Amino acid sequence: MPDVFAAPRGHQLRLLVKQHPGATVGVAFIVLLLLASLFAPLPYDPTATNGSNALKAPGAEHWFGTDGAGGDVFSRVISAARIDLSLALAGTLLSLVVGLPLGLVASGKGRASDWLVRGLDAFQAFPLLILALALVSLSGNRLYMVVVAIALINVPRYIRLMRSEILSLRESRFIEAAIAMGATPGRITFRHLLPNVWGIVLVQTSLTIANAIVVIASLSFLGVGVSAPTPSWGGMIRDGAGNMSSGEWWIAGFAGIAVLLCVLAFNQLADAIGDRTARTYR
Amino acid sequence: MSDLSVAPLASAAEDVPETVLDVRNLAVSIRTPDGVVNPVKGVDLSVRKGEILGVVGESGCGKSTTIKGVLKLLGPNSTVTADRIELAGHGDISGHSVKQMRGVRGRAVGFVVQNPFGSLNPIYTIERQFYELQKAHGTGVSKRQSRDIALAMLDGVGIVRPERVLDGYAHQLSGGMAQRVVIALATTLSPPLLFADEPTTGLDATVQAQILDLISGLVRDEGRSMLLVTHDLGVIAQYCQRVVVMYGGEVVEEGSVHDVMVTPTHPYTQKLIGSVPKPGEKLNVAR
Amino acid sequence: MSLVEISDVVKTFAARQRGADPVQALKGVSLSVDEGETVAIIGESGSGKSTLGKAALRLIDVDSGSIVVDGDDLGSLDARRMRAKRADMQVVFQEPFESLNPRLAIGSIIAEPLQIHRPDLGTTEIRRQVVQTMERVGLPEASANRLPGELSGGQQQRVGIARAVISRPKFLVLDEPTSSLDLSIRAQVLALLAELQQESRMAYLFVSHDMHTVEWISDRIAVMYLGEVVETAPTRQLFDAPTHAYTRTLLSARLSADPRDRHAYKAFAGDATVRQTSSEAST
Amino acid sequence: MTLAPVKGATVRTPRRVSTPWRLVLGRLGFLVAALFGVMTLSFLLVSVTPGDPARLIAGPLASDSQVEAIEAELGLDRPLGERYVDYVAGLVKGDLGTSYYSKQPIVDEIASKLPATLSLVLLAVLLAAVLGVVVGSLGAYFRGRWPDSVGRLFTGIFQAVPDFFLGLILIYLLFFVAGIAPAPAGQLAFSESPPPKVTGAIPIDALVAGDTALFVSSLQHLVLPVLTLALVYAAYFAKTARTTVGRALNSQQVHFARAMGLRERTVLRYAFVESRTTIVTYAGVIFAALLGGEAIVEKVFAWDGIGTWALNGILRLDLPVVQGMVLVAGALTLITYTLLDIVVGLLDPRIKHA
Amino acid sequence: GGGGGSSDGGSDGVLSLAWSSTPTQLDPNVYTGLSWVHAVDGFMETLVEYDTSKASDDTVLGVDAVKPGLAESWEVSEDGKRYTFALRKGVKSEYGNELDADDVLWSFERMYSNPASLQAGVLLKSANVDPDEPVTKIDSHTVRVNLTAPSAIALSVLAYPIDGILDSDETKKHVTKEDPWAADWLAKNSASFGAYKVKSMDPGKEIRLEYNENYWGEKPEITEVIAKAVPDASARAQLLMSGDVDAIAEPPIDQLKKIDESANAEVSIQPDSNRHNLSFNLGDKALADPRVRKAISHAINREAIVESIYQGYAKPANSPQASGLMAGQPETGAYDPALAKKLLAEAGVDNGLKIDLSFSTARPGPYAENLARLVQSDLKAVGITANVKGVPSPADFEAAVSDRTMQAYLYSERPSQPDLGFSLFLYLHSGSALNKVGFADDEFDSIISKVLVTESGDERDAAIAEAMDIVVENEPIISLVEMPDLVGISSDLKGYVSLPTGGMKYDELKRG
Ligand SMILES: Nc1ncnc2c1ncn2[C@@H]1O[C@H](COP(=O)(O)OP(=O)(O)OP(=O)(O)O)[C@@H](O)[C@H]1O
Ligand SMILES: Nc1ncnc2c1ncn2[C@@H]1O[C@H](COP(=O)(O)OP(=O)(O)OP(=O)(O)O)[C@@H](O)[C@H]1O
Ligand SMILES: [Mg+2]
Ligand SMILES: [Mg+2]
Repeated sequence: MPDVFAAPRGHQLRLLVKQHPGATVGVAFIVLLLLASLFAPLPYDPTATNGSNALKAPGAEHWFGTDGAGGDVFSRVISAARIDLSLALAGTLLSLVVGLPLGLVASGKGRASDWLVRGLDAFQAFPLLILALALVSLSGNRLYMVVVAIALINVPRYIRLMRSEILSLRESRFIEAAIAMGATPGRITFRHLLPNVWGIVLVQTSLTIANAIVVIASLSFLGVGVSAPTPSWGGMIRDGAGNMSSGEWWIAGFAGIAVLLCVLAFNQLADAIGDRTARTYR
Repeated sequence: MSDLSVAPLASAAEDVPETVLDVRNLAVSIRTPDGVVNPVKGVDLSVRKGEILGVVGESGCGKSTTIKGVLKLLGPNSTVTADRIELAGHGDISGHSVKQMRGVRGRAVGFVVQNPFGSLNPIYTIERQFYELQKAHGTGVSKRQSRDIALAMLDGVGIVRPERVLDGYAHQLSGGMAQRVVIALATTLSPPLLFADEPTTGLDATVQAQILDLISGLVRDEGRSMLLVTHDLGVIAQYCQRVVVMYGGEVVEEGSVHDVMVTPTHPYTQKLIGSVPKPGEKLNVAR
Repeated sequence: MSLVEISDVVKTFAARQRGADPVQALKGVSLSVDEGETVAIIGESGSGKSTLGKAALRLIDVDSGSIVVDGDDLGSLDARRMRAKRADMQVVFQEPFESLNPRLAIGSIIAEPLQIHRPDLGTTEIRRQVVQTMERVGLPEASANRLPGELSGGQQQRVGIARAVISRPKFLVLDEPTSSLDLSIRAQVLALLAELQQESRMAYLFVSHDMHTVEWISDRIAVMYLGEVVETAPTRQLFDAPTHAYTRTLLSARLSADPRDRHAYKAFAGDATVRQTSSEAST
Repeated sequence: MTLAPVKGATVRTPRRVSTPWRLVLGRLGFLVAALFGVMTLSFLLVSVTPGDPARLIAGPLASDSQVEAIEAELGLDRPLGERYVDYVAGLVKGDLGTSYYSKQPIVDEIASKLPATLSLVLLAVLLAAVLGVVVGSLGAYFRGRWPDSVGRLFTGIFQAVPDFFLGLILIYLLFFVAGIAPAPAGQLAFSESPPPKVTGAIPIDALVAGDTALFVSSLQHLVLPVLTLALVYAAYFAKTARTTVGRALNSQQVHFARAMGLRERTVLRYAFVESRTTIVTYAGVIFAALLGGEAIVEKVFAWDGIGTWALNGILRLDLPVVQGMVLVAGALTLITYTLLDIVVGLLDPRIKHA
Repeated sequence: GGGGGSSDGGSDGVLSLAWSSTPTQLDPNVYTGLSWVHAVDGFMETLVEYDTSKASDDTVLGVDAVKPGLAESWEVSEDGKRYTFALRKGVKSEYGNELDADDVLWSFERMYSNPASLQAGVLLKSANVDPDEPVTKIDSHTVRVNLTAPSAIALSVLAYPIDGILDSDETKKHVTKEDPWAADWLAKNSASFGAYKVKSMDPGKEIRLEYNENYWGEKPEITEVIAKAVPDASARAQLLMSGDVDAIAEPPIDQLKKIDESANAEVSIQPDSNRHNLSFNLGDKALADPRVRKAISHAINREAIVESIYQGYAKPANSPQASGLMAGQPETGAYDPALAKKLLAEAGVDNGLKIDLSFSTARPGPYAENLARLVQSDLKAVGITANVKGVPSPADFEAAVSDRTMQAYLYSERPSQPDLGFSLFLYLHSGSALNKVGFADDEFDSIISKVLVTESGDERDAAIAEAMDIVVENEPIISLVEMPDLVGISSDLKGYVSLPTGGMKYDELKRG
């Protein structure tokens, strides 16, 4: 239903930028990285190799040095963003698409939702990384399974989050007021409950992306999921892990820093959104 | 009050000046993420010996901040300035360090706030909280003695079976009892001055009256003074001798309760007093 | 027959804590409210005042007893008819901010009852009525596009009232609508409620702690004690000649805001764990 | 013990109230049900995954009939339901099957690998909790000032760094560059042999055997992996501690304690005891998450625990190992949660003295 | 205690080794990977053994480089089908039981008890040993091994550790009804007549050998061997360089220089038959045409690969078979992108051939990923798009190799017998279980079948040359790199010679 009156929104974004410079820088970094990985002309072909130019230290010619096959680490780190970030985003999207409706169901009253949550408790007792690894590797290392694995890890989190949030919202006065007005359950859900969980869902989504980046890196570190020659940060860390011992730190180093920065950016964003949500609406 | 309680200021009792607390030009500024706020802008007030000074004003006008400012209880993101804060027996405490303030708090000034449950540590027994207080002020009182003192204090605030309260925890108390425990704690070291920040808000009317009777008794019977923050004009009218009216971080009117409430001079005070509903009268509603 | 007839209502809550006894919040309460009448409910905390208010609106289901509003027994209505019926009965809560959806603009909040019950009205008409109601309760039109968090407590409570009255209900439950407001604002809101009632002859069930307020606004007062109505009387009569002991205690605990009539406090021997601090105790 | 009905105050007591025994029994009941769920899921995980374990066991030179024979031996040719019943029956007898790869009983393998993981995880959580709580509490205490800013900077970074990457960096810095840490190759130096097995945890067994040199060496080998995990998870603790201790420091009881002239030390302690249940809960949750969650770190340090074991199991398609791991981690997690509920209940008088 | 300079726990008689893995069991009948062969090699005594004194710098020890082991001497019949061995007298096992013909008989019987065992299925089979009566007892100390046809590799097969002789008297004590061949006991215990016996073993973690006091030969300097599993290659290198271990297997290729430069250790480089290949599923249409394969072969710059990934420690593979097996083979796969393009054009796939190229870091090794990337780049230059895929699970990878589900993949192969005929048979004969590429050429098959039943000599060499021509024409497997036997070894350890078995003669090592 269209709102008869609506509050202006642009203001919120401006405050976010102003009061959370960390998050702003983080988002700018992610956007730049994504754009660069998709469109920017990289100094070298990220999949190219050059046998006679292996393991060169960072310098003017190769800003981040070269790896064991003579590939340009800078180009590879940048271009790895493409697959790593898009998998993370796809996994997060799938988690949302599955998790939100289930979360809504789980926050209903009654036994069914109770049991769903109990089942989740048991499920969350599983070693999730091991499960994701088993899922991807036993299914023949398909990339879409990485997305599924991320969803598998995160859907329960969304469900629990939605449930706890909605259950406490249901106790709140304005829901009671809506019932007293004669609002239908559908109206209560979509007009009163859901809009009030978006903030926290957004926070969780940012955290989920951060977590997904780490999960993807962990999987590729173990050689599962994204595989060479497609550059991926986890794969580069694995590739460079051995070289670290002989002093060639830059292969794993820069890839690891890329992961760190992305995760940091999304964590910051989550903090900022959480802070704004709390300040505006609570 | 019990004889067991420690009265460290007894020797100074003879030359207690007429004014127990004298605050001049107190101002507080607080840095927040949204900018600096100045909830208190130059407040003057004084509490005389043996009186209850009421402080009224609408929500957010700086009542709590004023008394926290006097005791330097505001967080590190705040700045408190004052020309002078004279506390009887301690001189000007406006320049006191946190460490010096520790000696003042609890010993020279007792403090009671609105939410008694929130004021008590939920994890420790009540007895332990009495003992921690003794320890903090280095009174050299043993655990046993502390318990005896606490028993006497609880008895003094009208608690029937104080042993059971002492061995229990805060959540096992009713609101009225919890507030009594807090008052007992606040007066254990016999501070000559009590700050009470809305000590009865949220309590039932009957309980509220009991608590007010209790604290006014503590002032009357033991020669204490009290600064009582409230937004209930009934409380002011019934229990206070003098009243300070605050508005927007400033004192707008001060005087005896009778003067201020019967013949208010400041427009805000007039509006405040006019807004108490009186049956049969049309409400004095200023939009 | 009064507009609202509450008879023999019993409500027991399962204990909130495992192992504790269930709470009998209402032990057979009967009460009626007439058109244009304000009936106040007073009593100490936990005596069941709010529960009664909610039961009267069927916001909670009762164990037994009946609630008849304008000829309809609420207990016999199915969910759909109950929702339709809610156009006639509304509520204003104590906590103004918590009663408003923090994500909706003030205008939308106020428009909601109309959107629910009068979908036939077009957006323009709804908008017109919202603006009109806002003006009536003293809210600037410009605040229609603002969020609840941007208003003061008094304004928030006006929003709550505007929302409650826009669908022109016949019966309004006011659960301590002013106790979280500052004194001066409280007076304004009370005056507003009185005016609105005069205009549309609504029936008010007014839950309150505050004797001054009750004394001023209500026609009749019901005193609740431990889930029961122990005394019901017209306001003046109750204040002048309380019959029940608990009522007397309540009255004696009332503090006059006039320093000229200071009087001694009379304790009520209800709280056995606390020794009486004042001489005179009555039962 | 009831002193008075909770009445006469708008401030109500906290909601979570229950007697300890009720709590314990309730949680144990749930534990049993959840364990059953974990068991079933782990069975399904292995039973429905594609792949031909019999061929894997038989080896590359085996004929089809030999593969079939092995299939029959494993009972893989029988219906799912029957196999499930067998599986559960086996579990009840403590039989989790046999590894395809090592041919060892899964129970034995777990028994030999679990102590290594447990000692690693326990120490890491302990260190993380201490570090994190100190940093977080300082941050909360000095909110907005430099200790807070510095703390938050490190918290942010360590929370964002993948643990295995941190492990590599620490190896690079502390082992290869500085040379102060021992080689990241297991729990003891190459030339050392584990002490006679008592608990299975090498440091403890070394102490039991009275071999101090071995004890010291085992501790030295624990340093890097423990530090890796501890730094990362200390960040989580710090964040939680900053919030909860911060909230406690802002609570009225702390203001009151200050107003009563209590020492800052005491005031901090008051704030801390109020937040300790949250922190203990958090420690339990992290401990549970690390069982299996630290597999990659184990791999980085060639730590012979259940994490590495499970990783290798997966890559070798050694399904009984995967199953065993899931079961053990699941069970341990559930047990941890149960213990946690009980401990928290006992730590908090609001729950204990209902 | 290690060698080197660092803290030395035990005496110098202790040899410490870091392997990438250690066996999970020791029964010679149960194939469990290479570390198992190496471990068994440590304690199992064979009838004949390789003679390290015949080692050379460029070729591996050949099939004829054998010397007496448990057999003091042997005779070969005229028709080359009967090998009569005179067993050494007074040889005692670690349990004190004396070696006799019954031990030999029982050992062989045991090998054939499992027709899928490596011995029965591959080794003895390719040496034409008669499965119906492999060994005949002549007297208590004389046995005859029966062949169905002459074989050039009969002796080298008998020198292979898992074909060694068990102490049947002791082993039989551990036989049970369910376990008629004492497999359970042999999984953790040794029962042979070698210089060492198993002291202890922790499956997958470590194995310890110690000197067998009853050993018939000279007492070796090394009296105890400890091999532990250190899966991480750089960790192994680190242990070696710090002097904690005496030798490491599979040293990390990118750290070989470092090892050589270190004070304590060096890299031993000796000839070997190990090759890193680009293998195909020849059943695949696109790759069925030999011209395409040749084109691929010419497209790859092996020199660059060797220089970058292998840091010059390996050699480009420019011959159809391992050069260590035979010198002077025809040259193949010279780097010539132009020729490659031409060949592709001839084959009609000049506009865009796409192949899937899989790899596993378990085989050939961690550098497989970079190897795949280099190959991909090279192929791209001639217009072939290689879609590189990593297979994380080694088990999955091996299964895919066996099932021929991968179009092209990187692989490594090392024949267990140092013989060209054997190698050709093993990897390319359509009847061989290890012909994983699926090469099937009738002419080749018939030549190799003949080679297998021909004794060493000119006739055999001529047949092999003929077969090699077919291989050159077809290039069924594209070899990229010839790996020497690389072992990181403590500088003070002398006497290491690479064996065709892949193992090490600990009893010949000396410190100094
Ligand atoms: N720590 C703080 N940070 C930001 N603003 C603060 C802080 N403490 C107080 N304020 C602001 O200072 C003003 C005065 O607050 P204070 O609590 O003293 O009011 P009060 O008169 O006690 O009100 P009430 O009757 O509601 O208790 C308010 O506007 C409040 O928002
Ligand atoms: N949902 C519920 N579940 C369990 N018990 C409840 C519930 N709601 C109310 N109660 C109990 O019912 C009793 C009456 O509560 P009610 O809220 O009606 O009191 P009240 O008179 O409105 O008190 P107050 O003045 O504090 O608002 C109390 O003991 C309360 O604890
Ligand atoms: Mg205040
Ligand atoms: Mg109520």
